[in-house]
Amino acid sequence: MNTDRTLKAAPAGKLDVQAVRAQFPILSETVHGRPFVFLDSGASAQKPAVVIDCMADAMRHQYANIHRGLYWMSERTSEAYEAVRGQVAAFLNAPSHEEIIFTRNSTEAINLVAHSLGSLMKPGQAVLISEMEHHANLIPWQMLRDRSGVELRVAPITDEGDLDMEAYGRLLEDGKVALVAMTHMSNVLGTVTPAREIADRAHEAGALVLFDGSQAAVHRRTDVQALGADFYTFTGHKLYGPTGIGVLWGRRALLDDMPPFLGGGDMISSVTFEKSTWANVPHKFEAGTPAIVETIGLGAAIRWVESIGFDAIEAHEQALTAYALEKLADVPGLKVVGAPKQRGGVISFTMADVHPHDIATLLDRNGIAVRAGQHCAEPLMRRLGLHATTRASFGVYTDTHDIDVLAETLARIRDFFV
Amino acid sequence: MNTDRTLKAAPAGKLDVQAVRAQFPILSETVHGRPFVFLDSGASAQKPAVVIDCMADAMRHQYANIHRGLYWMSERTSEAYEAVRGQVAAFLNAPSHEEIIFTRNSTEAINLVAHSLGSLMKPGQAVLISEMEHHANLIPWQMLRDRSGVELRVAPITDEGDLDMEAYGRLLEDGKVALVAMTHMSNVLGTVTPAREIADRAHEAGALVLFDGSQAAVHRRTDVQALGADFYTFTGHKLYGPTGIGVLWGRRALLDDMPPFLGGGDMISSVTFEKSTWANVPHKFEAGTPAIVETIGLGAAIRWVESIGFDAIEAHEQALTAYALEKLADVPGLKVVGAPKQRGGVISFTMADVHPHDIATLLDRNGIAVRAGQHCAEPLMRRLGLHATTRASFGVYTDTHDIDVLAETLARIRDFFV
Amino acid sequence: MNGAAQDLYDRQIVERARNPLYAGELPVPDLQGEGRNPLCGDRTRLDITLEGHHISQIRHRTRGCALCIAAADMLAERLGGCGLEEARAVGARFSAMLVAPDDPAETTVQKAAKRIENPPEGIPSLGGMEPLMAVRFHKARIRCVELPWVALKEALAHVRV
Amino acid sequence: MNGAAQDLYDRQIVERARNPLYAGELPVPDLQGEGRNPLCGDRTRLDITLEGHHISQIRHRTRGCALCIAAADMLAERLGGCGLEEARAVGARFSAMLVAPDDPAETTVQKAAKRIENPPEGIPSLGGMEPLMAVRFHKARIRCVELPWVALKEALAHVRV
Ligand SMILES: Cc1ncc(COP(=O)(O)O)c(C=O)c1O
Ligand SMILES: Cc1ncc(COP(=O)(O)O)c(C=O)c1O
Repeated sequence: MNTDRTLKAAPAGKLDVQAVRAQFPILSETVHGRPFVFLDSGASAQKPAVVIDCMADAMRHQYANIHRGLYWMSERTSEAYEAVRGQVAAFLNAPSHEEIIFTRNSTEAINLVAHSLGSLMKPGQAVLISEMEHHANLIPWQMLRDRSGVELRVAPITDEGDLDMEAYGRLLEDGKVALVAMTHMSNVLGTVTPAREIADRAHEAGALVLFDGSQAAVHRRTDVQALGADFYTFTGHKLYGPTGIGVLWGRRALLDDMPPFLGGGDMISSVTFEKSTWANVPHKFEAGTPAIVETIGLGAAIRWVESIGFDAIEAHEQALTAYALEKLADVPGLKVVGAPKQRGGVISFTMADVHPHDIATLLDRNGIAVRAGQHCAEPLMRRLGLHATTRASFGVYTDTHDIDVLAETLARIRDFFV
Repeated sequence: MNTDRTLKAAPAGKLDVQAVRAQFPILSETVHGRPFVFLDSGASAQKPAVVIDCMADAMRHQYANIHRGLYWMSERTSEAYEAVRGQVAAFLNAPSHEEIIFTRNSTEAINLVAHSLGSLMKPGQAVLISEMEHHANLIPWQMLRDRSGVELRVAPITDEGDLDMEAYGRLLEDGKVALVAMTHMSNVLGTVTPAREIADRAHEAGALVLFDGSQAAVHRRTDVQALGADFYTFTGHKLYGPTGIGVLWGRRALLDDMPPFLGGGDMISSVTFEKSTWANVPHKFEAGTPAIVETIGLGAAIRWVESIGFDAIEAHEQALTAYALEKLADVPGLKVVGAPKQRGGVISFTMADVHPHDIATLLDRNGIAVRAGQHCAEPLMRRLGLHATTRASFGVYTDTHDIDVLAETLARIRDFFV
Repeated sequence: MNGAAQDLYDRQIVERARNPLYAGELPVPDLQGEGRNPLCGDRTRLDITLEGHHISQIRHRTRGCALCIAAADMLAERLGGCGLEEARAVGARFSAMLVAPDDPAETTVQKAAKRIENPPEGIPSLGGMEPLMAVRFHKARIRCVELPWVALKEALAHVRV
Repeated sequence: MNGAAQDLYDRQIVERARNPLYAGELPVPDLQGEGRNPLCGDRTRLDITLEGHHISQIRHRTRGCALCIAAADMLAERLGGCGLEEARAVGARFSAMLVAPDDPAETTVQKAAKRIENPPEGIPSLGGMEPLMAVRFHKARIRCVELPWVALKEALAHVRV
């Protein structure tokens, strides 16, 4: 290796990558005797010390079950928990903190809508997704279709990996689509979808729109009102936050009309054996003891991300992605999958004659973590005519050194096989 | 206060309460300038340092998304996650680790069964619960009833707070009950239900049986096979573990036959837009990125509980509960609610002329945390002819000093109002 | 009892809860309203008689904690003889005081004291209800003192002023 | 490449994956089987001809990683001419070796080496397949070398021995 992390300047923007990296304890680990090079943030991001410490501090100094508790520890913990709702609302520019529902992850958020809004849909109506959905935004709608007779439509993508807007428009034409559920950023192609246009067309056709923001919310400022969204989901562990916590945002009027999803404590207004009535949103959708400490940790993660700022994050990741595309182009036999109009920090590729599994294992032996396989997007793989790809994905702590090591090691792996 | 914690011996058994207390950082906090006296473990337990450190260490040194990852960090994290399945299976004496499903909490575990097993039930069949259920084991069945036309039956309790076994038998007689869903320990009365007998009678009548072990699993050794259970649930945060993690155990043959609950990544075998097939249990029931760090933290909690041992825990809590019942009997006007045959470490009470809210707030001003209200068991309150109670609940770290302070302060509160 | 509890469980409040002055029903009420807290089973019912656009009498039947009973009784005391418009305004002020946003520059005690003692011009005073404002520092108990005001709102819901 | 990767991507394995000796199909197979890994789309198909209770020939069509191709090719090599019962026994041993529980007293390398080199009496040897055993230390890749054995199991499922 002739690249030296400490001597390199940050690639672009005002973000001081080395200062950022210093806040992630895990990035100083070694793997197989090599410095750990983490290029799988798209699957789950690492956690800065402030998030880890915030969770530990809560459990050390200020913890009790929330709501209902008439004592100091419970009131303080409830306040800390509810304050994160406000933070998330501001993070998404949602009109009200009461529209923020905490779930386990993005998957549960989408399932919640599929069950609750889904129970109001009728045969003859349709849900429209795209060819590039993660299974999390496909299977819940398939299950709804099989449960209730709602039709499931799939909007095609172009060979570049963009949503085919003409075909999308045609699929909306008959006015049967009740909900468009679409990714805001593909976890395989990196495609950032034209959310505003998708939403406008959906609304013109009388459909609601849900964006799966699991990837998008990490890389760019999200403004659910500017996007024209009706529902938006994201997941804490990809946003440098804890596992076990995700978010569903929905417009108040919709959430008010939707029946609850899970039943239990804290989501009721009154209960008899004959009949129960429900609490107001958001509590109607949060049954049982929530992921209290994880929610507080998500608050710390959002505070941390905002302290860096999305201007710097986006500039950094865009520069880095451009750098990576260039570097990878030099690796013999390597082909990047897709060329979307707008790409977040995710690059999938194939390398002639070398299977993604072999690439991933050999990269790992050199300390480099990437993902290989179908990336929970099996139908997209089929659409692309591929069985699997290798994927490198970037976070706020990724630097050009990581990319250099990746490209060099890929070239050596290729030599090893050819 | 003339009681002194450090000079008192442990009340019974081999458990060294002071040594245990030293492992809970939060117990050294002060509240309103008073030492923190925590008597709300039934709502959520505090966390020992080993659990807090285990979670922080995972995030500092060994974290990545699990399954699918072909690199060292992911493989090690997957192993750590899957190892907890084995630990939980041993903890419950379940036949196989593949029967352990991770959920957010007990509430979600019960909802999972209500949705998945519930979708196989038909009008004409019935679910049988008891009068002393927590809302978590009532609302999901009400929602199932309203969704699918299954009948909901309620077995009465005696005035002492035990399940009325004769009435229970009668409710099973017509053979329509498909599932008995019953608490293994009441969070209000402390009643430990005769699970084996409940299960045997259910099975004789052709019904399956689910136990809500949210309270029970904390206080005694649980052996799902000896209990004759078909399903068992518990929740991590009451077992000195993290929030955001719960457990459903179910018999393999039943889980195999049940359709999935949530759809998404990791729960599929193959996916096309037309049709998907499901992974084997337990993965079929775990959609999306799970609460990875919390599951690992639950493993640490179980290890910690087992290092103390349920013999010592049960002896300690039984002695403490007996001591508390005696002490509280001396408080003028105080009436303990219920007198079940077997009681875990939970005591609900009323105090003539003083409302539970006032009691809780005034106890809190003295550093003492108890719960006041309906305890997510509104129909039980109605059955008892009460609007609310005050509840003190004990954990492995509760000592006689806590009880003494509670009893003395209650007496002073009573004086203040009368 | 310890300091801040004393604040909340002020002698006036505890006395009022033990010996409410306006508990009971009215034989022929012009207006009725109920406030319920389903989470704890607490409840206040108000009976109101009118003389023109003025409240002539109020009585309450309250099943609740000391704070709730005292709040109901103090409401009845404060609003007896009040115009309907003023009654609404007092309610609005009472609610606003309870949830007033925090000004980080002041201590919470300073802040509350200031707002309670110096109501902005034209805004009705809370009269004898001021001791109840200590509940601001006990968020979980706010619902208890609000309950009678929920009942009032219901009672006045269909009256045009 | 770095040490332990060398172990897994042994020259023999990489060579075999690049130039498999038993790739292809048989014109009139007596038995066929397929193994699929739906998570990555990998697949092995086996064609088998029999002579009495013996396997005479095996060919495989494999779409997969180097480990999977090498494993399929080595399976075909090892089992050609084998009795059906022995083929099953080799398969059982192969699987058992892959998931052998850890003995904390030994290092994993010592342990695997021992088990591979000294199969207990009466248990068939793995022959040239031993290099594949390095996959034991790469849990996520075990599925890759097992795939051809899943195909074999399917092929033999309906044959009585
Ligand atoms: C686009 C997209 N949607 C949904 C998900 C699911 O997120 P989670 O597993 O946290 O629910 C992911 C992450 O894997 C994703 O990349
Ligand atoms: C008996 C009982 N069942 C179920 C629950 C629900 O547990 P959780 O909120 O963790 O889902 C509780 C805890 O409040 C309980 O005490």
